[in-house]
Amino acid sequence: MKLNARAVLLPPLLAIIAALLLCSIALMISGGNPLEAFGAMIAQVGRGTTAVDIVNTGSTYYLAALAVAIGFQMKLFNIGVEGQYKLAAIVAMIAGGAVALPPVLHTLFILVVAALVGAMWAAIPAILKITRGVNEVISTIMLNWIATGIAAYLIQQSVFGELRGNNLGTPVVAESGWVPGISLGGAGTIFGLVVLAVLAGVGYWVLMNRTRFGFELRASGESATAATAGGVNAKKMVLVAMLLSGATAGLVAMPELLGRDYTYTLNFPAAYGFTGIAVALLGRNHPVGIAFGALLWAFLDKSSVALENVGVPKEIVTIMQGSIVLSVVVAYEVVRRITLAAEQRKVGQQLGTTDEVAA
Amino acid sequence: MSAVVDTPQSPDSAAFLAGPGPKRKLPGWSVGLLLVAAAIGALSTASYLTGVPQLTSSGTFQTAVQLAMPILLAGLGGLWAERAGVVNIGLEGMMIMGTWGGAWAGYQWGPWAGLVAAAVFGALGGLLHAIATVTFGVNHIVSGVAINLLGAGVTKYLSTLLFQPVSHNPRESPPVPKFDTFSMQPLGDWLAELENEQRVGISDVAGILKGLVTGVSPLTMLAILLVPITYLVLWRSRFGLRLRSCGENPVAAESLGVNVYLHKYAAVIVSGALAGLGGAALLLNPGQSGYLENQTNGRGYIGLAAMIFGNWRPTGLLGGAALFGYADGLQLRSGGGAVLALLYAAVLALGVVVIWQLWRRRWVATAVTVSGALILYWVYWSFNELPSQITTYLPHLVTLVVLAVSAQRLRPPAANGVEYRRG
Amino acid sequence: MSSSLDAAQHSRPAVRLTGITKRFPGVIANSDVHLTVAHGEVHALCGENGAGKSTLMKILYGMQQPDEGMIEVNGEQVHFRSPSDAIKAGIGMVHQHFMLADNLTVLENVVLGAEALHGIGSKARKRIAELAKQTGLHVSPDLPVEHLGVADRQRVEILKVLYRGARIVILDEPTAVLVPQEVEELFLTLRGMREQGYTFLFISHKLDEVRAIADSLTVIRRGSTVGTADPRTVTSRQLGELMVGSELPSPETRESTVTDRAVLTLSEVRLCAAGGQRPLLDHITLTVHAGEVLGIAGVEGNGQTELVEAVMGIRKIDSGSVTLGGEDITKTPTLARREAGIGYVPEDRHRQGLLLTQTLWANRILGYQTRRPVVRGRWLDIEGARADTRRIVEQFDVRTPGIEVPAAALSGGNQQKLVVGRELSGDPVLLIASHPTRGVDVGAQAVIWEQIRTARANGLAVLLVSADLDELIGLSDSIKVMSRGRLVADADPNVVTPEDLGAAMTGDCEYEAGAIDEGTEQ
Amino acid sequence: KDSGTTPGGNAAGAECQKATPPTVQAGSTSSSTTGTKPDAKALKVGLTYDIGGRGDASFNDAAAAGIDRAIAELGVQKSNVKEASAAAGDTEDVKASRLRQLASEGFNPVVAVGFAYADALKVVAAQFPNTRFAIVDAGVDGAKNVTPLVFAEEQGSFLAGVIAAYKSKKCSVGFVGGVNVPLIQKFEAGFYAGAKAAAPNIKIEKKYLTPAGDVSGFNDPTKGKVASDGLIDGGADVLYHAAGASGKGVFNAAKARGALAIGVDSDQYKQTTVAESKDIIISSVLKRVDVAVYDYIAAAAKNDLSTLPKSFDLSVDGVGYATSGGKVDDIKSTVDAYKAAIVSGQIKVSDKPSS
Ligand SMILES: Nc1ncnc2c1ncn2[C@@H]1O[C@H](COP(=O)(O)OP(=O)(O)OP(=O)(O)O)[C@@H](O)[C@H]1O
Ligand SMILES: Nc1ncnc2c1ncn2[C@@H]1O[C@H](COP(=O)(O)OP(=O)(O)OP(=O)(O)O)[C@@H](O)[C@H]1O
Ligand SMILES: [Mg+2]
Ligand SMILES: [Mg+2]
Repeated sequence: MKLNARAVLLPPLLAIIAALLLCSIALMISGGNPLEAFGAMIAQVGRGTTAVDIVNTGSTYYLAALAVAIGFQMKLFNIGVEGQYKLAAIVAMIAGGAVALPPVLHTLFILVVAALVGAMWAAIPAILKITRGVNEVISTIMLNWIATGIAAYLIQQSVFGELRGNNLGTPVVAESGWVPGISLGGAGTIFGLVVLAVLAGVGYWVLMNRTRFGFELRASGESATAATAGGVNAKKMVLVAMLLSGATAGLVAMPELLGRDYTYTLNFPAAYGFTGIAVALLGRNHPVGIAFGALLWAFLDKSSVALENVGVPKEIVTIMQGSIVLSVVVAYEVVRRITLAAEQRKVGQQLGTTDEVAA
Repeated sequence: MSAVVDTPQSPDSAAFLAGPGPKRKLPGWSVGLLLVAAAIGALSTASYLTGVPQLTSSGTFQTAVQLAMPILLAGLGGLWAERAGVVNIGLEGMMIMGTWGGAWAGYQWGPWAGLVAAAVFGALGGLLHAIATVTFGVNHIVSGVAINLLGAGVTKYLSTLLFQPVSHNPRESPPVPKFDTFSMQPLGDWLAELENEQRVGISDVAGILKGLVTGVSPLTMLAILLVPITYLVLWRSRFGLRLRSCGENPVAAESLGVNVYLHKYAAVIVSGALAGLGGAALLLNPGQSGYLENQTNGRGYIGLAAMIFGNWRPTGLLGGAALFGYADGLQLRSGGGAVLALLYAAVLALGVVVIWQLWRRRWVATAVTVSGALILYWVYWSFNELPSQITTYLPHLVTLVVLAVSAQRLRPPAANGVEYRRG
Repeated sequence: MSSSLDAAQHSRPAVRLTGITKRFPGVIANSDVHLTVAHGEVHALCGENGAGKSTLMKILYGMQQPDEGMIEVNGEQVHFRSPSDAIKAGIGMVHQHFMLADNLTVLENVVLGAEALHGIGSKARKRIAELAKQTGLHVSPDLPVEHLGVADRQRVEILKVLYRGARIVILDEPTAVLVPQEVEELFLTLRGMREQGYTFLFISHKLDEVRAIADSLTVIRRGSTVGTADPRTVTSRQLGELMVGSELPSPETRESTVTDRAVLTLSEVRLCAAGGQRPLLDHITLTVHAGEVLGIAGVEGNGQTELVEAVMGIRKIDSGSVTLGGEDITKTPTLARREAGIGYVPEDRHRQGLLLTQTLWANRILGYQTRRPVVRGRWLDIEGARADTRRIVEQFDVRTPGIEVPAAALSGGNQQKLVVGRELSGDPVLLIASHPTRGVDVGAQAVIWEQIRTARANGLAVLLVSADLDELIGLSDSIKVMSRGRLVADADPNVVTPEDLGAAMTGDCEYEAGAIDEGTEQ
Repeated sequence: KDSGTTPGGNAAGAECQKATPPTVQAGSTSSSTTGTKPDAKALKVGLTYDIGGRGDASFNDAAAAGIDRAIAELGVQKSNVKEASAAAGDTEDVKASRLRQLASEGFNPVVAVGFAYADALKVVAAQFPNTRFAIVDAGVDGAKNVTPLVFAEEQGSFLAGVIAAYKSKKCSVGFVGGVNVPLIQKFEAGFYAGAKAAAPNIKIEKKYLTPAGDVSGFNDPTKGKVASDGLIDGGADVLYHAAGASGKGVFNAAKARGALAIGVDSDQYKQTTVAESKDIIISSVLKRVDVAVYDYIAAAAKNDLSTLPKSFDLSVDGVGYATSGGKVDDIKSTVDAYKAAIVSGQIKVSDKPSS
């Protein structure tokens, strides 16, 4: 209903405070000093490349979370972002390493391949769901593992991989495929494709809120039966939503691959997909909310170095992430209930029911 | 009478349905037994024809049991929660809590204490999930994701605090005493003899049975017992009826005086306890090691998948877990050759399906099945060994294929995942 | 329970509510309500949609807590914290909307929460069998409820109440989904039980029903009690005026506007259950002309749902053809059919008509997402949608605090008005209306009927499915009776009576006598 | 109830026909640390571990032992040493931050433990050209200030192969790799070559728990046990593992089925977390990360990195085998003969598996 600043901003604030309290307790049990720890976390942002790293990693999380959110909008639970981005990353880097193209074209080619592969991998659970009714949760869980297997197969030296030291990687993409970053000198370099994440966010918002497609998607998510009666082809929506989600997932790894690594190696980190789920939920599927969620998550991730520096076990970061997710949603609920009660009281007074209401 | 309606497609169309209900079908358990028999038949035939005894060896089945237990227990956990209408994607986190608690108590007071502690620690995770989802109406998936994070974080943290001083390793517990195993003797020996005689069919069945009756730990027995217990409690008791009603239509349940919150709490806490036991099944059986960071390795998710696979029913879940355990055990123990033999078994099984489909005059389905079988046979014929990268994920592939092939009549609890507020 | 009632208690009212007030965000559902129900009577509660009847009953049943006020049962003040408290006090409730778990069996639904009485095994089964006879339920207790038709579901609901030994029974619109014969059977049961000393609170929008069954009557308007009446002497008109403060409408069609221009033609349509060979629709041939209202009568579950969904393209038919204005639309998807000018008022507004958590204007877009004024090309035209929603709210008298509220915040009747308003937007050539006034109060009914009549006069063709036979007879230009997926008889609305129609629907006519099973419909 | 162990395997085999051991006279191995000890009082040493950190009773602990020894023997001030460690799922920039943090605080040299740091180091080393870096298990192309500390795992594993061949009663041995990556393949290659060299007819089976990219293979004792059971059922009675923590499962399987096992990285016979399997751990292949770290710090103190070996191999005791428990005392001379042959170059050990 009405966009109420209090209802939007209060919950996350409460949640962060609650999470801080929880972690303080944990810290004090182990004999740490919470103030020092939190101080170190804040202070790190200004140091070295941390701020830039937060933005860079945040952009990756953002894309992953958008991919998840697209599915969520129609109650499709795409756990498979994990497998989709991994497979897309390796195939795109193999393809990108194998072709010679002029600069911008080369990059575009890689991005398109990545999106296509992500979409194709997401199409499997979509098609299984449409034609065979296979629950997408189970199929995407299975496909994540299978994607790992395929990636492992592709990266073998005898297939597409190259051995560099003790590490295997795809051939390095020629410079024409790279995306130049925005260098901030000693503060690091922001990946050029952070722009892609921003564009994806804007696109997501426009798509969901301003287009017929977004309307149909949300309608199917809210009530499949009502959507069908309204002429929405539910099966098509499942397919399209999954394809879009998969395509977005396919781009997840691109900012860092085209902005820094230029090759997919065994060191490529896993679990962006799962982080994406948490961030999407944290941001309540709203593009701006997700952006905050992604940056917060990245910030917490980076804190491990700073925390270690002051002798605090970095596991506290994971605890903090878990408690923030939980406290945010609990806080939203609590604020919602308070607002509701307040509204009820107000109505009581307005409509002039005799006595004042006992709160 | 049958001139009118037999199996009503939509609820309304049954308005004038009277007398006999929908056409009598075989009871579920007998269908299950038939399927199991068919699978064993296909496996032993394939084992004979391809000369790969591992398909039906007792070792493979013993391994299958071992690998299936954590998944089964986690799945049972999922079943309890979802039957009460609470989606539990936090099984993984609860399982991790269970491994930690089990190791912590087991190390100090022995395996039984470990078992209890694993359940208690898992239940704590469940309690948190219940508080979040039931009391605060938090989206079940959000809460589950948070619990997975918390489970991982808290156990790491606690390990650094409590295990490191003893094990000198923040990621591991000190060795944990294990359960003893039991075997049904002399049945086990007799079966072993039979298996070693390498007689077609008989030896296969003997191998399978031997794998199931030897080297069984109390934890395994408990896990298997929990399947019928779950069935009896959820489907044959008053508590179970109330619990399931909360997953089907909580408003109706509440309107009949069922305390929905209470039952949901109970279900989710039991769910956590079961997931915790699943964690214990990773450390208290003989030959297993103590607590190890990340040792659950996604088994909670697989448990969830097995539960969906099993159509939210204990026996189906058992089937899903067994299938997964079997395929995983086979590929881990025997590698690519055995996997190819399994393909051969699948071709045989599809052959039976084709005959059945022809008999039912389902031409299109027959064509699809035949082409599937042909593809599998082609793979079997043209590869000497499948890439190990792929065979490692055989269990996942098998699960996916079985799901896609078997007709989907999944029936989740109607109010599963739906937030419920009183009043 | 009954044994504990002594004579002294009988002299006190069975239920007395004093000063009940209940607020919801944005609305006061009950405001200082007073209600007294004597022992052994059928006490009717009347009031327009959203008057607060259901809320009051939910408070009496412990499902909701009053903000203020006092509840007395059998002369003793009680505080119900949950339905189980109310059940203990001997109160049972049949809800306006079914409160059944589809996936559970009849037995399970009945014994749920009352397992302490006879367990969940054979004793319970025996007890249910006894009670089932009383309510006329003839299905196996082991059948999942999802396989039951609405009438049987209603019986199961009553069975639930009886099983618990309730002496005070709340029936919230129990007849909304029943045909006259079924209503008559229900009333027979109620009267019998009244003789045995049961007390009933009865809610219905059908005033002649109220007069037929009730011993006394209380009217609620806008959350407050406005008075009581003697149902034996009060006329429907007076009652209606009490309720809404205006005159009662009737669904009478004035003059025929039927043209000879065929709008919808179905020929030999056949549709089978998924995976089965048995037809849900068979040999369906009909034509609806411009300016004509074609009514379909039938006991629920005889294929009306399928017929409507087949015309809408929600279900694929197996053979036959559907033409709209001369164009074959047999294979056309739902959206294209809507674009070709079909409006659709579905039978279940919550399931098929509305996006409950979305705003009214978002609901205006549903089904029209390819047409002006709510979209421009592939883009939503939110201002256009808002403006047109305001028009509907005004034109159809939708009582709402605004168009930015979620559809769920509207009372059922107002939701229905919104849906009808939307489906009459954009100049449809054909309106498929399934139970367009189900659960809608008399005032709203009048609005909806009037709008349908106006559109008809402008050449709209209407395919009307309704269980309300007065409505069907009053609105239709011709009526077809549907049974077991076939059109079995025609009726002339100018001469047919609801009783005749009811008889035809339940298969007492000559058609295929052999195929109709005696035991089928009781 | 089951009691005791059941005899392993069902394939009845016999002891292998052994090849004649090479006859190079075992010359004394040389360690680069011989000579005068430099004074490292002023040295500020930064060290960042791989996942697990200090206390993992393995790889990281070995590095820690190296730094501890440097403190004890070279006079490095404890207050001048700073340690950090990686967490699972660290992104590249977090790894880089960790290194950068150490370098910017003036630590020099900075040692990165584990090849996971290779890419991050490439970035950071360029930013701190005056800081000396070392990285265990990897090299960084084109960075002059990065010293690779790499090991000849295949040489140590070769000796494990010899030991296994001699200890096998059925002429059948097995290898369990945690994750199928090039580094672990080096262990497999050496083991295979060693076993074949000692007993040309020997049957060698291998099993990797997970493929590259799925690191859970290093962390899943249950899988380790199942895979080992499979190998034992296939006749193997000596198992060698390079499977990290999954190795526990290998030991458990070996113990339960009466087979023998060879540990990896550190002397696992002495490791508390696998103490219950002690009696079947006949040896361990040592990867002396401690030696490498210590040598590197010493060289850095001397300001002369050129004395460091290109690869820490048998000749510098960078790799070796453990004899704790005395289970290989009877064949020690044979094993040492093979070792000498490798050191002398008479036997060349490939670091790539043949198949
Ligand atoms: N849970 C609720 N939350 C918010 N508002 C509610 C709730 N329940 C009822 N209302 C509102 O209270 C008012 C009274 O509703 P109630 O259901 O009691 O009406 P009713 O008399 O039963 O109407 P009908 O004839 O449509 O059944 C309506 O405006 C309705 O929207
Ligand atoms: N949580 C809620 N928030 C807002 N409105 C609600 C809520 N719950 C129920 N309502 C509205 O309150 C009304 C009362 O609910 P109830 O279940 O009694 O339906 P009803 O109005 O009696 O139904 P109908 O009139 O359609 O037969 C409904 O119109 C419903 O839309
Ligand atoms: Mg209402
Ligand atoms: Mg009502």
